[in-house]
Amino acid sequence: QETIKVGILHSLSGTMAISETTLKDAMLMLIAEQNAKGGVLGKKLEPVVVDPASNWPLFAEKARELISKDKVAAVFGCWTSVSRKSVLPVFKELDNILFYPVQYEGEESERNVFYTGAAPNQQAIPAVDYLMSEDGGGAKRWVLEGTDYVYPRTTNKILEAYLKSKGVKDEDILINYTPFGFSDWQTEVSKIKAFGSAGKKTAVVSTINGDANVPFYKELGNQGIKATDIPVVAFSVGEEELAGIDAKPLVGHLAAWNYFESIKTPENEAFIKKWQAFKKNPKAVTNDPMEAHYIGFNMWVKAVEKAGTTDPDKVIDALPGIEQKNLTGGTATMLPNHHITKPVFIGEIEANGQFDVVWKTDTLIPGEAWSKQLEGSKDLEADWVKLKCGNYNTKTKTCGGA
Amino acid sequence: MLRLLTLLVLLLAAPALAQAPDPYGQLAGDGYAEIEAGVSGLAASGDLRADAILSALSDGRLLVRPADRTLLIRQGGTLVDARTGAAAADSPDLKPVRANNRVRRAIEAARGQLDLASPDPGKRRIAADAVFKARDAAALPALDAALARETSAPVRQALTEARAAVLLARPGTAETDRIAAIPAIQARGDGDAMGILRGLAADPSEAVRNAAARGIAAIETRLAILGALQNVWYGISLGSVLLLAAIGLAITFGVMGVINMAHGEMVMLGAYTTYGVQEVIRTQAPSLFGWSLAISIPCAFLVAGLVGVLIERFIIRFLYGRPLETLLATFGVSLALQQGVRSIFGPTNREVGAPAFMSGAFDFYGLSITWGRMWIIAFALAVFLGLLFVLRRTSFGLKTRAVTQNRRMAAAMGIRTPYVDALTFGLGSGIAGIAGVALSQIDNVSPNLGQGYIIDSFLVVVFGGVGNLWGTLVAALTLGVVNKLAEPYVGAVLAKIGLLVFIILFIQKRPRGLFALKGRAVES
Amino acid sequence: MPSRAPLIDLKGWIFLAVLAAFCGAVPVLNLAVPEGSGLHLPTYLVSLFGKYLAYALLAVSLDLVWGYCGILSLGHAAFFALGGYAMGMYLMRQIGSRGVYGNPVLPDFMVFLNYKALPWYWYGFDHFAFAALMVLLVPGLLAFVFGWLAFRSRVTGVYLSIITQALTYALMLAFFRNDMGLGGNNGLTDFKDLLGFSVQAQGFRVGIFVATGVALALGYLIARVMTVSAYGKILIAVRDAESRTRFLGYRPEHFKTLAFTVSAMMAGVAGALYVPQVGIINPGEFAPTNSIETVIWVAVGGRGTLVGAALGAVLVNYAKTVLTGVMPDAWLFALGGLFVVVTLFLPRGLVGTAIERLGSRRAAATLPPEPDIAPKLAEEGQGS
Amino acid sequence: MSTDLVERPDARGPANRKRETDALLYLDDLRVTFDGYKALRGLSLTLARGELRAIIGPNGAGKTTMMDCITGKTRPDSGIALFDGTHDLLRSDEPAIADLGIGRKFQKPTVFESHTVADNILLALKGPRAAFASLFGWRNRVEAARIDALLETVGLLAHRGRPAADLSHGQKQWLEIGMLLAQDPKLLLVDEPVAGMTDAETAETARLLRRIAGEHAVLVVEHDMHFVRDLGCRVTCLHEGAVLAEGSIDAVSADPRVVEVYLGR
Amino acid sequence: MLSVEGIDLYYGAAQALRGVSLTAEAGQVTTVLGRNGVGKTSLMRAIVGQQPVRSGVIRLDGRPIQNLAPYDRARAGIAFVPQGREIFPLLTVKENLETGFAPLKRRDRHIPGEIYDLFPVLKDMLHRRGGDLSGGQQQQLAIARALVTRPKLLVLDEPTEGIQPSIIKDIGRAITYLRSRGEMAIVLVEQYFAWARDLCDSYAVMDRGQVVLAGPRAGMVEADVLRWMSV
Ligand SMILES: Nc1ncnc2c1ncn2[C@@H]1O[C@H](COP(=O)(O)OP(=O)(O)OP(=O)(O)O)[C@@H](O)[C@H]1O
Ligand SMILES: Nc1ncnc2c1ncn2[C@@H]1O[C@H](COP(=O)(O)OP(=O)(O)OP(=O)(O)O)[C@@H](O)[C@H]1O
Ligand SMILES: [Mg+2]
Ligand SMILES: [Mg+2]
Repeated sequence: QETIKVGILHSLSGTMAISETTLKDAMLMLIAEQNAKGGVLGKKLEPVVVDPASNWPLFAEKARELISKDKVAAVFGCWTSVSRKSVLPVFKELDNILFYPVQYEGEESERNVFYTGAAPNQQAIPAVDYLMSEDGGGAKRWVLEGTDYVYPRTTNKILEAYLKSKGVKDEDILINYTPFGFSDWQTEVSKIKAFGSAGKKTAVVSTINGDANVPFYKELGNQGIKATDIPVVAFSVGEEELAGIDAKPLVGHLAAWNYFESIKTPENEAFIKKWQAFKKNPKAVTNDPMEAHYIGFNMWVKAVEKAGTTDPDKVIDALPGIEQKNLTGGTATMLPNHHITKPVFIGEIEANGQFDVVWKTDTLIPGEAWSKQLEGSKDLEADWVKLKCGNYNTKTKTCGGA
Repeated sequence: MLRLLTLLVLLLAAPALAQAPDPYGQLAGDGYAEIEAGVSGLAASGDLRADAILSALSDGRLLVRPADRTLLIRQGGTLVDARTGAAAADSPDLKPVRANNRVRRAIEAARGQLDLASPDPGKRRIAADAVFKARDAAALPALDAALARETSAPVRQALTEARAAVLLARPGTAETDRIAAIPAIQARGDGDAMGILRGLAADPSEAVRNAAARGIAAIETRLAILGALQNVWYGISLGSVLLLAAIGLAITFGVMGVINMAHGEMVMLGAYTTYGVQEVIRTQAPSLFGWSLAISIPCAFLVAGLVGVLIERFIIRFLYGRPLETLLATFGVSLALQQGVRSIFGPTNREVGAPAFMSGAFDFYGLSITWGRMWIIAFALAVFLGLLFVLRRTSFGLKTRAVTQNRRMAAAMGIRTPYVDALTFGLGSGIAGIAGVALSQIDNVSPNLGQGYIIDSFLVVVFGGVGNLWGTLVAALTLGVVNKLAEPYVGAVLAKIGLLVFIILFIQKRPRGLFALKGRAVES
Repeated sequence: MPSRAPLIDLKGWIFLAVLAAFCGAVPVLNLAVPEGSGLHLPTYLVSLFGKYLAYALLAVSLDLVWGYCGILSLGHAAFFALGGYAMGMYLMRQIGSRGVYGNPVLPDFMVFLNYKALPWYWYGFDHFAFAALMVLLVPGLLAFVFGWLAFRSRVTGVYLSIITQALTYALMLAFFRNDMGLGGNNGLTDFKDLLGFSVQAQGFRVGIFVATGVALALGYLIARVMTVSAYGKILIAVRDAESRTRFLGYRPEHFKTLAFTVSAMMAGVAGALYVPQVGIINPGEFAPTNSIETVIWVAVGGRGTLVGAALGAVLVNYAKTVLTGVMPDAWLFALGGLFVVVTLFLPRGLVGTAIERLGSRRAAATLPPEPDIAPKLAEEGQGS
Repeated sequence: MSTDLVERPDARGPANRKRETDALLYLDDLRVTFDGYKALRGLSLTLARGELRAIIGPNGAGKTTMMDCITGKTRPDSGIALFDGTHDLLRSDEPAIADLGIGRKFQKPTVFESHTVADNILLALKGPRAAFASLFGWRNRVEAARIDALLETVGLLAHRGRPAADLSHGQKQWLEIGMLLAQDPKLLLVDEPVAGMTDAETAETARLLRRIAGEHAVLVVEHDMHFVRDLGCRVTCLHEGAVLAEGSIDAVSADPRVVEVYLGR
Repeated sequence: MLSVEGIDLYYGAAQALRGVSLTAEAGQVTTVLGRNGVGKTSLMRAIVGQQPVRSGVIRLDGRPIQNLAPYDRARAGIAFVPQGREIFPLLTVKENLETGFAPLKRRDRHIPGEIYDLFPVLKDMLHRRGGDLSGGQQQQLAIARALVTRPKLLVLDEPTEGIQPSIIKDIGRAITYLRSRGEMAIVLVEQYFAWARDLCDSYAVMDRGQVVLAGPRAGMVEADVLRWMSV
């Protein structure tokens, strides 16, 4: 019997395997589940897994292979921005679909890509709002600590502009970047400590990536920076990352996500149960990018059914407007700019490695492809339904690029 | 007796707050603001149960019955009514009273006030610090009372500082009092003190402003000196990590000449062994957790050493005399080991806990020294000296050196070369494994752990001069200190780049490393 | 008579013939054979093969210095990446106002990081000729300066290897910095066209594939010229007993620097051809492991044979392509195992061992008995 | 021989006095210390053009160290070493010294192992040494004939195509001598040429060196007293880094101090 | 004590020894003579186990040892002074000597004083690195190192190479002394004909990988031997 092939493009080896392997498994679970429900359009789905090995050119090569050789109907994959950038031309050229499940810096909207992770306005800004509020501790002084790459740079640019618009002075903002995989945080943490002892309430916004987080938090714990003194809010630390750290010294530090495993809804509980059964591990944790894949995959299924075909062109047109219930309540909608609406949660780390949601948005926030805070992009708009353009300049009334 | 005094003090303070709303009701409320108010209210109310309730709250054992908003405390298996202390029945709809940072901060401040009267001087000191941080004017009477009876000098000083801080923060303190408070703050001499004094820049009184400015100047010099010392310390600590990571390589590569790309994986195996040991301890004998690292050290040595011996017996031994090919083969081994660990333990980080003696920090004349780092430094030096002893003073060391310098001749002298080779490689690998135990305390325990150290390890060994253990030691410490001294000025990335360039240039000056052996013996 | 070895020996002829056949067949199978036919070669394979050939050129360049000169460079990825960046900068400039922000001068990443003007080092890269010159010049100059310093100071063996590694590592860290103005971690992507041809077009892909094949053949020939001439003999003498050559009046540093520089330029060209075919250049290309992998290709194919280096590069990468697709969870076992097996059973690599088996002892004897990277502890001090 | 050192004031001032000597090789008061061990303690020696000189002396007397100083391998702490009148050897590096016309055979034979025997000679042949030139130039037939002639002299003609790595110890000694001859230097430094040779070969080597001398200056270090006698030249005996005795072989070997420290009873 | 019976030895495809036989008795010196490249060193390597033989038998006290590893042969009592000295360059002189302890029992692990009597320089240089010594000093160290193991069979490959005349005489006396104790068999490869002749009890002359002349010294005809040794 004929099957519909679905590509899974996540690193299973190399530095990114630590984050991406879970997403591969999540996809396998979702596909198996869909098949149990009878597949799509009466056909079974067949996952095609490849390993781009955390190597960016290899991502492009594997994407090409998935599309050209395996003839997949859509691809779920990538984690880092650079891997997405690397495969972008391939998806454009071969006209296929990529579902990208990770929070990122924004500033992009492509016809062939659907961004199911958070844009900066769905994660960073609400988090800062919270920390400034009375409940969050009324932070007046800010450390923006990040890994030196595009996501933190952009996020911090946006945040810096945002903070200044809220009246925070230059000398109350400290921006610091460290390289990938940085492991000796002594100096940086002591700098934060010194910065935070200037009398005003200080908070740290961390866009530290991947492996560097564990030593960072260990050092925070060792130097005795408690959340009650200087809270740290992170955008890339989820349940999965915490599983590798002794969370006790970190209680009260925060993370902003669109999903937390600890959120109690029937959908979420069912999802967690299925996941733990699938992994055959009662301790397996779920996280935000997994939910993004859950949403993206279900949206894709619905769009295929709506279009009546897996032809990427038709599916791309069918996707905007598709709705899918979030695991945490509310309904995500695919927007014309290929981003989705999301709730934002702020969670505090608990001793058991889970997050206690201390704040959430009242409504779902629509993802913005182009940041309103940045000079170059505030006039841009993405709309693939009416304007058929990812970077329409509202001033010049033209669609940029080729 | 003390308790009674506290009560008295608190009762004296209480009338001012007589009109305050019922803290119990607030604690059972919804918003964090309300809960916070409840905490402060409870502390100020002088309620004898406050301590128990606050600790229940911070441990998540304080529950609320939604029906009548009664607070209950879970104590072991039983429930008691928080207000009355009477036993209460369990019911499924009980919800914990939630705490966030705001509430926790209030709890800390509140307990600070309460603990000022604690019989334990350590607790009193912590309490004084909490008050210092919170600067809550409400604590002033309690502070004064505590000061009046305090006998321990350090606690006294902490109390004085806290009092000064509260006075300076409180609006309406008299100018003379403000000026009098400044020296106490200045004497504290740290960043917090600086922050407080800076806050006085807008003070209406010129005298206060001047006194504060003098205080700031004094603290600044002190902090500058301390900062430099602190950086040196960080450098030594980074150096000790580099040393640990490199020292096994100093044997397999430095002494044996095997370009051991799998060295990092041996470190990783050591870290995973630590994880394994801790898992077993957690499930089988939790009381031994404090010993988990001590137990892990021999285990990691054996595991990594055994793997090393196997690698030597099955691969390396065919490659003596073809050192370059060891690069190829060990690279292959390294890939396979990484994937092996990934397949067995999964790709994600594993949690390795820190026993109590490894966590926290202490203050050493103003330097903040973390226990974990200090033990790692001590450990690195111990490993280094041990290895030095083995290689220089034992007959095994002599045989090792003979075999690696001229395998064929060593055999002709009756030295069992295969045996020595395997043990030497095993020793180097085992030491790498031991390093893994230490590194598990500061870094990710993931399949990629080793990759992060391999380049630095080679750099250290080469910079120090291949085959020279002392060189490895000096190189590791030099690189660590230089790196950490540069980091505050140019940032982590440029510091590292600068260091690499420095090494490249340095090697031009000394083409055989820091401690190059000289003379005919080493020329080729 | 110490006769000069032929410029192209038997294995060279075989190599060139296979390469020519390959470069001839691929375009035909891709362009002329209709898509439905079983013989049709999909375009993605053309680019893939092109990538292998670029790697092969890199491997040949490394073999020139390692196999014939004993310089185990663990930094060749740096030259490769620099060549790639030079090409990438040209490609970025070609995008012009077609970027998402529509800025005619600044590449996208500069726009959204608030660059006001193009940094000076980007000047000139809108001209292909300039960029092509830089592809040769930047790696060449770096290699020249680095080599001159190191070889003159008599840095050898493992010390040299490790500082080349430090070099590429430092460059990697530098290029990862966003402040470098080269795109940071994301590198340079989203290329549109090269010399007016769209980089996505099938014709272009075939064209650049053939160009890479030609470059490989040329690179091979240059390396041959260098190794069969008197220069090559001296190079080998330097490799075997550097200090001895000094007492004969040779200046090893000159010989080594020349080889190192030429090799770096070749690596730069390989990088420049690689970038348009894979569509991205990012600091990850500087990663020390990339250099080590290159060494491994050479070792697998057979060090000191040139042909072997090219073959090793293609084979290992082909294996990687296949294995990452077929056994994504276990391919590292297979690849790691392959490396171990090759070292244990084919000590001179595929080509080296084949030559040995075929009894041509002399050709194989160009390999030194003791490679010179490891610390020479075992050697007797009384020499020289 | 007139070997005195003449010092002429230089235009640049007294500090830069120009030194000149008629001797081909002029060593004065060379001192070398290794980690505190004094290997040379004021060694002085002069060698006239075309002279053949034998150096003897106990093991560790500093004979090899002296050659190291002459060829630029070891930098003495102090002293003077002039070659061919004015060239200051202490300021030149090894290739420059080789270029001046000083060739050397090492005590432990070092040849290019992966080159053939013939190529080893080829690389040693006198000729341009520049890197670029060698890319394009190639040796001609005349040189091929010369290589064969040299191999004939050292008895390795039959082995010409073998890799040098395959030679036995003694054969490598001969190959080194061949390379030294190929260099055609003005001064040959020969460190223990007959170690490991049979008596017949030893005699043959002595003849060879005598033939070469006259046109070239030769400095031979050797412990084989029969060989030294065969050379029939002036003999210098070193001891503890300085000259102990110098003169004819008979005179030197009769010197009681030489007998005491070197020849033994 | 030692008997080598018809061994063949190859380097790759090239044959270096063809059916070589040799015997050595305790208390006697057997000398092996021959021109350069005839296979003397190869024969010694075969005896000590550094190069495998393809066929033939080597016996020590009647026990075949050709399949033993070199270190086991050393433990069985063979000591080797190789051509080219092969000192451990980075070990001090003392440590170089101590490497000879490996085959000894714990109580025997000391350096016999007579070694210093034989080579007084070594005593002065105990803490210098072996590789820093002069060529001749290294040669002395190599002999001393072999004697530390108190061997039954001492194999000397051109031990006088590069050594000053007085010490050659000393070595000659030492060999005579060792022989006179009657416990040790000595195999000596030498080019210095007169010296070897005076020391030996029996001799063998090699040419092109074969033994062409052999016998007790009594039957040695100098002219015959020298003919094989000239070019
Ligand atoms: N790098 C060094 N470090 C320490 N001592 C050294 C070094 N090089 C040489 N020596 C010592 O210097 C002395 C002179 O050595 P040299 O090799 O010149 O002697 P030689 O006269 O050539 O002896 P031989 O006849 O044995 O070759 C020796 O005692 C040797 O041990
Ligand atoms: N490692 C080797 N590989 C190949 N051939 C070798 C090797 N060693 C020696 N030979 C060859 O084997 C033959 C015998 O060499 P061997 O070293 O035994 O000679 P030898 O009698 O000791 O000579 P010498 O007096 O010069 O030391 C020679 O022809 C030599 O070329
Ligand atoms: Mg000497
Ligand atoms: Mg020999």
